[in-house]
Amino acid sequence: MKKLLLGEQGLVVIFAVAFAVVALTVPNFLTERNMLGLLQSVVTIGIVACTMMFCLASRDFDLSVGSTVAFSGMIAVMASNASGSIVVGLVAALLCGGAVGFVNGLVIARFRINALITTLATMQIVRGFALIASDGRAVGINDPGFYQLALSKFLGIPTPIWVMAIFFIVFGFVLNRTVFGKNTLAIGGNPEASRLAGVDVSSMRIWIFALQGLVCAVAGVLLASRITSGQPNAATGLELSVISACVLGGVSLAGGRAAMTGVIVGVLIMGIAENVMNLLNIQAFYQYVVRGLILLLAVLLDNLRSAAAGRRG
Amino acid sequence: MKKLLLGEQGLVVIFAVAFAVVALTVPNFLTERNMLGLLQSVVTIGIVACTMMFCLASRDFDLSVGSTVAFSGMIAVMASNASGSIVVGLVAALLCGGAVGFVNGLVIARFRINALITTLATMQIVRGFALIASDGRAVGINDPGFYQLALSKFLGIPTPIWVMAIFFIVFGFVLNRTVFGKNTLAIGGNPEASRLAGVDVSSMRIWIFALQGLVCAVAGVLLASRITSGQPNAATGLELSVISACVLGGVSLAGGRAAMTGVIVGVLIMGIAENVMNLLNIQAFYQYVVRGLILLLAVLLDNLRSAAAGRRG
Amino acid sequence: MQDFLEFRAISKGYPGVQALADVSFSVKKGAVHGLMGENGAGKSTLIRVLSGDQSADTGDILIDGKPQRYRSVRDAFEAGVIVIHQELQLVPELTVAENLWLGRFPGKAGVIDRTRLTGVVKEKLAEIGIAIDPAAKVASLSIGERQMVEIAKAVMADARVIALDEPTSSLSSRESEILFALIDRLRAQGKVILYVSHRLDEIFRLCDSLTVLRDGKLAAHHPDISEVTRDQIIAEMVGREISNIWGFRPRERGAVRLEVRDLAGRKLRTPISFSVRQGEILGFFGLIGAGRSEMARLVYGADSRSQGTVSVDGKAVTPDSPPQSIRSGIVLCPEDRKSDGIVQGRNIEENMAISSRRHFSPFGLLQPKKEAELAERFIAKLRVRTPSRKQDIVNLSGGNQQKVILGRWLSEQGVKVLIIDEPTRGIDVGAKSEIYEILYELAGQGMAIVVISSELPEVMGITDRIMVMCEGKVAANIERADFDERRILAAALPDVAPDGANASELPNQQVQSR
Amino acid sequence: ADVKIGFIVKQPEEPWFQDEWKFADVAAKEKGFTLVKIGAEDGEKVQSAIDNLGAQGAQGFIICTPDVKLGPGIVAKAAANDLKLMTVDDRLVNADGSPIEDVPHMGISATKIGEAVGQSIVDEIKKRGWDMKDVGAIRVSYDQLPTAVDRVEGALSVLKAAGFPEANIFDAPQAKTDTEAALNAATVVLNKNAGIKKWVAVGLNDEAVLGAVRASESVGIPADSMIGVGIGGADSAINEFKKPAPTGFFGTVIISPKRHGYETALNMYEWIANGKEPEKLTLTAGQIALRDNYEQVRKDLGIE
Ligand SMILES: Nc1ncnc2c1ncn2[C@@H]1O[C@H](COP(=O)(O)OP(=O)(O)OP(=O)(O)O)[C@@H](O)[C@H]1O
Ligand SMILES: Nc1ncnc2c1ncn2[C@@H]1O[C@H](COP(=O)(O)OP(=O)(O)OP(=O)(O)O)[C@@H](O)[C@H]1O
Ligand SMILES: O[C@@H]1[C@@H](O)[C@@H](O)CO[C@H]1O
Ligand SMILES: [Mg+2]
Ligand SMILES: [Mg+2]
Repeated sequence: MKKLLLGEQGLVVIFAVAFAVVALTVPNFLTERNMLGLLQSVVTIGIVACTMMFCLASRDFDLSVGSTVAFSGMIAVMASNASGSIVVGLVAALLCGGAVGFVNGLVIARFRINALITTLATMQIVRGFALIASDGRAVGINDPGFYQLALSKFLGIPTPIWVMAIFFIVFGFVLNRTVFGKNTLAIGGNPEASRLAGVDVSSMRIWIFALQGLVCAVAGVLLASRITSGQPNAATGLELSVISACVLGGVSLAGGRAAMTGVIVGVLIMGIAENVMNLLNIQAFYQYVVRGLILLLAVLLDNLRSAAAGRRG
Repeated sequence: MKKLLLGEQGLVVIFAVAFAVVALTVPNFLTERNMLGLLQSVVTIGIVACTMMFCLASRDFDLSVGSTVAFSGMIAVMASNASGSIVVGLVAALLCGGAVGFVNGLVIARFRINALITTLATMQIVRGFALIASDGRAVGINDPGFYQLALSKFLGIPTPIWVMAIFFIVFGFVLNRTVFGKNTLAIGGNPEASRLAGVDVSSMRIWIFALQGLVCAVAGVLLASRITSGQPNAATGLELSVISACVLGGVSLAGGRAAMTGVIVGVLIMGIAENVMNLLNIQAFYQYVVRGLILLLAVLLDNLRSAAAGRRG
Repeated sequence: MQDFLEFRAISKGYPGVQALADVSFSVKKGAVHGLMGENGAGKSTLIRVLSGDQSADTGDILIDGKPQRYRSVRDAFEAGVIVIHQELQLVPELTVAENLWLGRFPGKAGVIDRTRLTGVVKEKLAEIGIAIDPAAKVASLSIGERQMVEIAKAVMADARVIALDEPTSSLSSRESEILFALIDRLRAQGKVILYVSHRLDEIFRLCDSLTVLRDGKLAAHHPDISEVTRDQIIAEMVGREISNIWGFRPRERGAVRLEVRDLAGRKLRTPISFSVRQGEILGFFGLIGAGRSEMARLVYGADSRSQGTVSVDGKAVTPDSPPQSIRSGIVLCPEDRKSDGIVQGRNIEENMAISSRRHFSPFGLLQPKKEAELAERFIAKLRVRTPSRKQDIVNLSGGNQQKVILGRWLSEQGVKVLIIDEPTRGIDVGAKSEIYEILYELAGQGMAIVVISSELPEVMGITDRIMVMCEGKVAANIERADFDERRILAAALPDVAPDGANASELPNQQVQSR
Repeated sequence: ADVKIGFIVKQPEEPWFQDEWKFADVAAKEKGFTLVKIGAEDGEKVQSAIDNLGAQGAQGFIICTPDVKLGPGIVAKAAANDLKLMTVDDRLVNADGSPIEDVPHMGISATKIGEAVGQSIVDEIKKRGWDMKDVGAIRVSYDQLPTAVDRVEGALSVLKAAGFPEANIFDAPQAKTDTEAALNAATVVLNKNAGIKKWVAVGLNDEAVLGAVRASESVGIPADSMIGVGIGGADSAINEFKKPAPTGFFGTVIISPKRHGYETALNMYEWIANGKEPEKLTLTAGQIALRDNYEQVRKDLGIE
């Protein structure tokens, strides 16, 4: 028991216990409908967290994800409206998202500009683009086929949830089993040592950001499909939610430490907190307080656990 | 000339040049009225940036400043309404602000919880408190004497600007000329080495956060006085503006590097950018783009400069 | 044999410092070439240029007669050059195996072949006699073990030219022997090895030829080391004769100053007790992982105690925290300068004054003049090589950083107990004798001094008494009169082999793994 | 069975929505149903809020959507969860921008409210005998919020129709929707046009107009040379009227959260419990309140 709690997977165990408690005490929580609703509500955070994990693990930071999600969602809708083809819309969105990420990476890695400032800048620039492109108004989707991206189901589970699950698996694999993943962790753990070992740190960083942009585009397309329009104001504040989910899941902001299971748990904690507060009809202003306390409690528990396990902070 | 540009004060020189260019090309910019308006518009950011500089310099992070500003502004108004005494209101605000900061520091230093998560949590909790205390409504000020805090002038310059100037001087002095300042920088440079060198790292961190809370309270009181009411939604997003101003001013997010002149310049750049965009009547959506580009340009210039000077990134 | 590696007129300058000026020499194939010089003479800079990490301002490097044009570490690696840097370059969050493969992971299509990843490393480590688990995270290893992992990199890489920058500075004699055996084997394979060290014994034990640098210039080149003497090399390095490095002087020992009773903590389970008298220099010797550094950190309050007391002049030191220890008169000069010593991004003056400034800063206000005086005094006294006291400490050479950290503690006032962990790690011969001189002087004033060292000659040369630690316990307590190399080494070894085998006969005995 | 009704709003921190919720609660007490209040600031949150309501067994919900273009998605989600749907304040539209007429709606036209603001400014200008040529108008704008654009443009259209010179209208874009941002933006406009001595101000809500009024005070424009008319009528506006001396905050268009909150909740209950379908469209009007009549107006609208 003690071993379980204090081991590598301790966060997962704590989470499982908390989940069981919630399931038993909160009415309507553990129903198929609610579970599917909950999972759908974390799709955007979950998908973007996959690459944010890489970003943080390599000691970087990306504040532009929310804007990129909104922008690429807009582009998907506008391009498919204009061309009459959903595929064209998707490709356009991926290109735009990837381009934003690539530019972020380029500026950060080549001109060595602080990632926080760079992505704070692109966050505004890209949001500006989204607003300019749409004149500040949501753009409706002409082809109802677009909605199917989010509405279609496979084995009774909506496509976006499948996409998120696949992303979790793929990026979990990439982190642990590939050169790319190990290099990411190495860069975050000791950039100097990685450079001296011949890791091409700057192209790694560019790749990570470009990937982040691409993944944001996927999230943006699914979001647009789910909300049946491209919205220039969508996903504001997403960056902080995603970063919190990652940090909750044990990703170190000082780089070098990350695990997919942790991130999944972090994402779920955030989603469950929102879900349960609404199920319990907690008043809006108190929700702020509760949300804050849950965040604190989650990291506090995890810290106690790792302190007990004798790891270093 | 080259020496000037590349020296320690290079950022200041670049800024002076940019300022001169703006003053010559933008009509109405260099008028006394506009200058005073500009300075007043950066009072909140400027004051809070003083202590955020310490926070970042010691490798910490504070996202709760916006909420604390709003909360302590609310408290100032509510307490002075309730007691009929402005002084009681001020003291209450300072106590509350200081308390928020102290709790942040305590949790971060003693329980060793990540600063980002902790302050993200308190940011929400404190915003919740502000909303709960006021039931989400703006609270009017009963005693018009309260307005005088912001409206009164000395030598033709409004009090808030004086307060900001005094804070700049005091915190600049504290950073460079006191043991407190040096210890802050040392902690940022290498926390473990500083601890072993006898610096009481955890009480330093608590102090820094408590000070940050106090300073936020000052900013909150001035803001409430300026807008003649306590508003629970005031100062949202302040944290990012303040952190950007600091980073623009050369404060390193990796800790250990900070300078008051830099921060002042950073704050002014942010203020001037907004001011000039409005003077030039740039459309709202384009303002996003321009704001982002200015941020990028400013750090890029500074980076080129320090690269040329052969310093390490 | 022909010259295989050649430096031609290499120059390299940093702002305010000419680190290398017109350095030319060459090394033959299958030779171990020593590189010596005072701290800051330019040794590491030369090696960094060789590694492709830094480029020379002017000059060429030739390997096998071909001028090298590499612009990055990768290029250098492809040209067959591998460098083990002076400061550890490991990623703590990755495993030993991952660190050894970093930059060239085995596998197909970007997917790591995990069998090879650990398999090959296990083989190679066994081959060179290092018993470290390839799957262990580097963060869980001690410094010494980490150093061994660094060295294993050289073997993994199968390079033509191998440069080692002070590889033994945190190794004890036994691990050093493992390394020497390894170097002998590499020499036999015809590699070119560049070897930087401040330890003359090692230079004579290993090297075929030698270059001495001084102030960035070539001071001497000896194609055949058998033609030079120790004293000659020292003179070439330091510019003066040093007859007896240790210069030991006996002193009066007074009342008990430091009293440690039943002290234990998380990493040092067995309680430990000892005391040090006024004017006494007590040495702690042991193998890597013997627990000496843990003991020192517990005494200083850097780690929290689970039991036991520490008292100075009969007064208990509580609570156990570094500030409290300093107030009570105990100071610790830590062993790992990079993580526990230097404050990166701050200049020499600030690094020196960090602790002692509280004595001369009324109401917390700094006195820049006094700080400057203090810095200048110790820069001169310890002969720190730097263009100015305002130089960022990360720009100093390793040995000079160590001197600054020493200066930090030597400038502290009211010190009654000085604990120094590996005081002369990476420090040149000239400065070493100065440091010993300072220690004698402080002891003479009544200070109790604890010296932890992995260099047996040093502990024997300068201490009044030696406590030997082995596997977290005190194994022997020997007075100066009874100092005996074999006896000390025997006590340090975990399981004593029959008929008192000494370390040099046990080069391949496995290091205790954890 | 127990009736459970959701009430989703786009900005739970805004007093307006607090009030809507408060009045909906009154209906809930009267009729004995459960009211679930959820804040949903963007399209994604709306989706999960509806799922959440479905999961907890609600039979219907009322929504003020963050964006009217979310219409088809909301309708589909409601159908998927088998929930009855009504909208309040803002009316849902299709992809092509036409209102979704099937969904019962109670609301206010943003343009209409704006026009009420414009009318009261025009009246006051005339009353004070100002020459429109000498008057400047501050347009405190937050253009990424479509409702904000509609309101402000509504007000300005009345001004222009009354002969207000277009060249005298100055844009003051707020970076955020709070008073400080409006204050900073308006200050620039005033300083840039230091020659103009008389001003009027419009904005998306009371906070925006208040910012402009504070700006006029800080540059020394007397209260009787400023006519600011806000929208909302919540406490920030009432506080202005309570100040001992009149300020440049001339009036505010009060819109009543009472009908919106109480009646929509009641209608939804009737629909669920008794199958009585609500009106497809009910439009309410705003009412201008000034310093000397605000108490009466509030009483008339059933607030207090
Ligand atoms: N990045 C840098 N910036 C400025 N000066 C530097 C830098 N790196 C090294 N130096 C200076 O170059 C000189 C040579 O340093 P180097 O590290 O090569 O010495 P070293 O011979 O290896 O000394 P040690 O024995 O102490 O390791 C020193 O004076 C050092 O201060
Ligand atoms: N990073 C670490 N994590 C966990 N345990 C450690 C770590 N470093 C050392 N230890 C444990 O502490 C004990 C003492 O190690 P330490 O390195 O302090 O010994 P030492 O005698 O000072 O040798 P060294 O010359 O390496 O400093 C070791 O037996 C080891 O098990
Ligand atoms: O957004 C507005 C809200 O602020 C309130 O005024 C009611 O109508 C909505 O459209
Ligand atoms: Mg060196
Ligand atoms: Mg040690």
